[in-house]
Amino acid sequence: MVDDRGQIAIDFLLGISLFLIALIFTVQFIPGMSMAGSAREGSLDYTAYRTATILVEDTGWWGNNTSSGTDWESHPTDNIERIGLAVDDDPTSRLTNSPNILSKNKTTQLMLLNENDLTETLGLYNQVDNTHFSYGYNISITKNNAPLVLNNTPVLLGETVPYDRETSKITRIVLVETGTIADFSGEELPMKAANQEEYPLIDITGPLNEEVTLYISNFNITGGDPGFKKLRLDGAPLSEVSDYLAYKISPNGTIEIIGTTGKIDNDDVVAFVIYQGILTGSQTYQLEFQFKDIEFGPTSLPVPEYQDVLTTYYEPAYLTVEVWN
Amino acid sequence: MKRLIENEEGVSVIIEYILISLICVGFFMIITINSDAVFLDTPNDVVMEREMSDVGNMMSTMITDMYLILPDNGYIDTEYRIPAKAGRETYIIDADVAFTDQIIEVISPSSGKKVRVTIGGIATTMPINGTASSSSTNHKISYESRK
Amino acid sequence: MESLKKDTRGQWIALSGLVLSLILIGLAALANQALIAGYHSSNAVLEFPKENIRELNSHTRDNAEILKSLSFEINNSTNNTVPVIFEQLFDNYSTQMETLYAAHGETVDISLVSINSNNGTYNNNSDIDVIFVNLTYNDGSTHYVSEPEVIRVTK
Amino acid sequence: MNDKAQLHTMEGLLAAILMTMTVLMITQSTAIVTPQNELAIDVQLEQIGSDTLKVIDIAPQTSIIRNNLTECVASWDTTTEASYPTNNLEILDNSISNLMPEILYNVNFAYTRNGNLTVKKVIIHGQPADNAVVVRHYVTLTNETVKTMGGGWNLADDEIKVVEVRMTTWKV
Repeated sequence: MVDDRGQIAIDFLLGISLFLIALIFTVQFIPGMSMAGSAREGSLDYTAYRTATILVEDTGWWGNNTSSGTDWESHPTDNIERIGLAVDDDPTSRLTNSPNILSKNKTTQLMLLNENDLTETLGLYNQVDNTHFSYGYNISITKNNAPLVLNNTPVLLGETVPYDRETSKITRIVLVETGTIADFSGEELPMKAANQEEYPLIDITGPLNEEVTLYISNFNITGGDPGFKKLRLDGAPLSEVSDYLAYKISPNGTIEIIGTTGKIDNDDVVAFVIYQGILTGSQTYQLEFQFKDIEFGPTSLPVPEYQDVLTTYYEPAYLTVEVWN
Repeated sequence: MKRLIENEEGVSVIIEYILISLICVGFFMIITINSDAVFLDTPNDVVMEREMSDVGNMMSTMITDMYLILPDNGYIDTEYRIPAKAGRETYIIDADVAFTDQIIEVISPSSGKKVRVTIGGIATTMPINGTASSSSTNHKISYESRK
Repeated sequence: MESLKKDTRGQWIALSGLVLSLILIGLAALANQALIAGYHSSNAVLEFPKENIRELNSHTRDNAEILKSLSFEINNSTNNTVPVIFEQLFDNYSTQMETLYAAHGETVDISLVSINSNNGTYNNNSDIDVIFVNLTYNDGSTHYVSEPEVIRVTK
Repeated sequence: MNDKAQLHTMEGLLAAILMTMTVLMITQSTAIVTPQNELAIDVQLEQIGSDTLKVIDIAPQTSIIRNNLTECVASWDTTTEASYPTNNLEILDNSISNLMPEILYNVNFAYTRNGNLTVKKVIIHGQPADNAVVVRHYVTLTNETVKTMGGGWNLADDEIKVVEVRMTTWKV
């Protein structure tokens, strides 16, 4: 065996065996690698969908030995069996006639629930071989890409969404009760005693510890440059920056901040948001709206009271539920 | 004859031939032994897992959707279609555990594989029960308010 | 054969071919899996006519309110009594709904069972308080029957 | 040592790196973006579409949505159909696009006239894509609502008209 021809074949043999070994391993791993990795995640495919559906279209349910109903938000210590946020007018019947309208009380109560109750009642968990483990979740109600703030708390539950994980996500469009609003019609507002121009008045009884929102609609335009000048509280001017915000909503839904130069059309709605902390005294405040070239009701009308015309204020928002393992 | 034995030319070729054959036979054997596991079982496992959790999710989602429109007086029933086999095996959908645990189980009796899917809080207000086997032809979920 | 063995060029090309094919296998597996993923759950959600049934129900509720105030209005100018007017309007409503649903291949039936007055008279808007309606819906695979659907008309 | 074909080796190495990167990129991206099949997208579209119509339908006077669905439908003048790109129901169009940006839609009205079904185009935003989903909602018009909104429905005082608002939604 001194012939050294053909030795190269040993090289080749070594190479081919190495290669074959490598091939066997690859073949064994490729299918496992790409498929098994995401197999577990399959079970949460529609978890987000179901959670969002229950939250948006159901009222929730509580019950103890003696009674039960959909008003779980007012029985936080009792056994909450299901969490739903839809408003309901009849707590004894199981279903609601107003899906997609979210109750403010239910939403704020949801924020107060503890982690364990939440995952349990919303079904955000799975059981594998009798070990209970919770999914990661993120539930939020957003408006203009920022969390909606109810009672000074942003509606945001759960953890931040991990970006290296496969998640299951759904977004629902809802109307949320965010507070109250007083809606006044132009001709119902009396002008201040006929001194200079037509400044309508509204009474507000304090103390109020939240934002106050007023709508004024049906403007009777009398001049060529109808607009809003300023807002006065008991004779003293309020600051447009720190005390209140005024904007108008046109019939097609566009919103525009009106400064002292903004024009008002007769089918616009002008909204005033008076910030928290302005009307905190126990007294009756009088608001004076200084408009230009707009006529309101006669001075003989009684000054309307803010509290008498209060209705619930609804805002469109997005409820997003995202779930991961 | 002597010349043949003493001639060492081509020996390496024979050795090479033997070695190659050995390696190829070895390779072939490994592939034959493992082919079932590699090409059928692993993908089948994955496919089963996916299909079963898909079916479980479908049941849970349908029950949720249905619950939200149940009439106060009356009934509702809906037929649904599920694949007869997940991977290569038949399976059973078991909702009886939902009564206590808010969970729907999809079980394959032959391999004992089990996938569980949760239902979001409905089971506490309304009993959900029943089992369905994938091999039967008609599947139906129904609710009647008077029962 | 000998010349092929000696020619060592192109090894990388052969190897790239292998790698490429492996990648293709992987991709095919991924694509396949995406196809399998959630077909039945999605399909069930899409096919289950939740919104159609809910619309039938909730629109009939809304409509009952509209018809109630309309029938009191019409009552001022005709000799017919409020229940008679209401019934006519309701029949009209259900025919229109049936035609609209039929266009989607769904059979619905909306029929008025009774109009209930809290004090037996039909003089003003607040007299009618509850209306009973039978609703059925059928799209071939889902059947929905509500007999009766109790509608409180209090506005 | 054979030092020929160094360039080939480099080329091969580069190719290998390129391919590994591609595989990595693909697996990574599928892990971040949930692999959604077309049906799952349809589910979301249907959900968003029907939510939008429902929210507009139930919107009270005192919200940013000034006119609810019934009022929007009542204000339609019935004679002119929409033809791309002119739409003749501005308010409804605005309300819908405010609620679901990034989604395109067409709106048709379907109603019965002398017992026959009539379908009219109202808002057109283009040709629906293959994965388009149709959602619908119903409103009842009376002469009173039509008169206050100034529409052209020409109803008698004792007539009601049920209108199906049919919205086709799709993603580009």
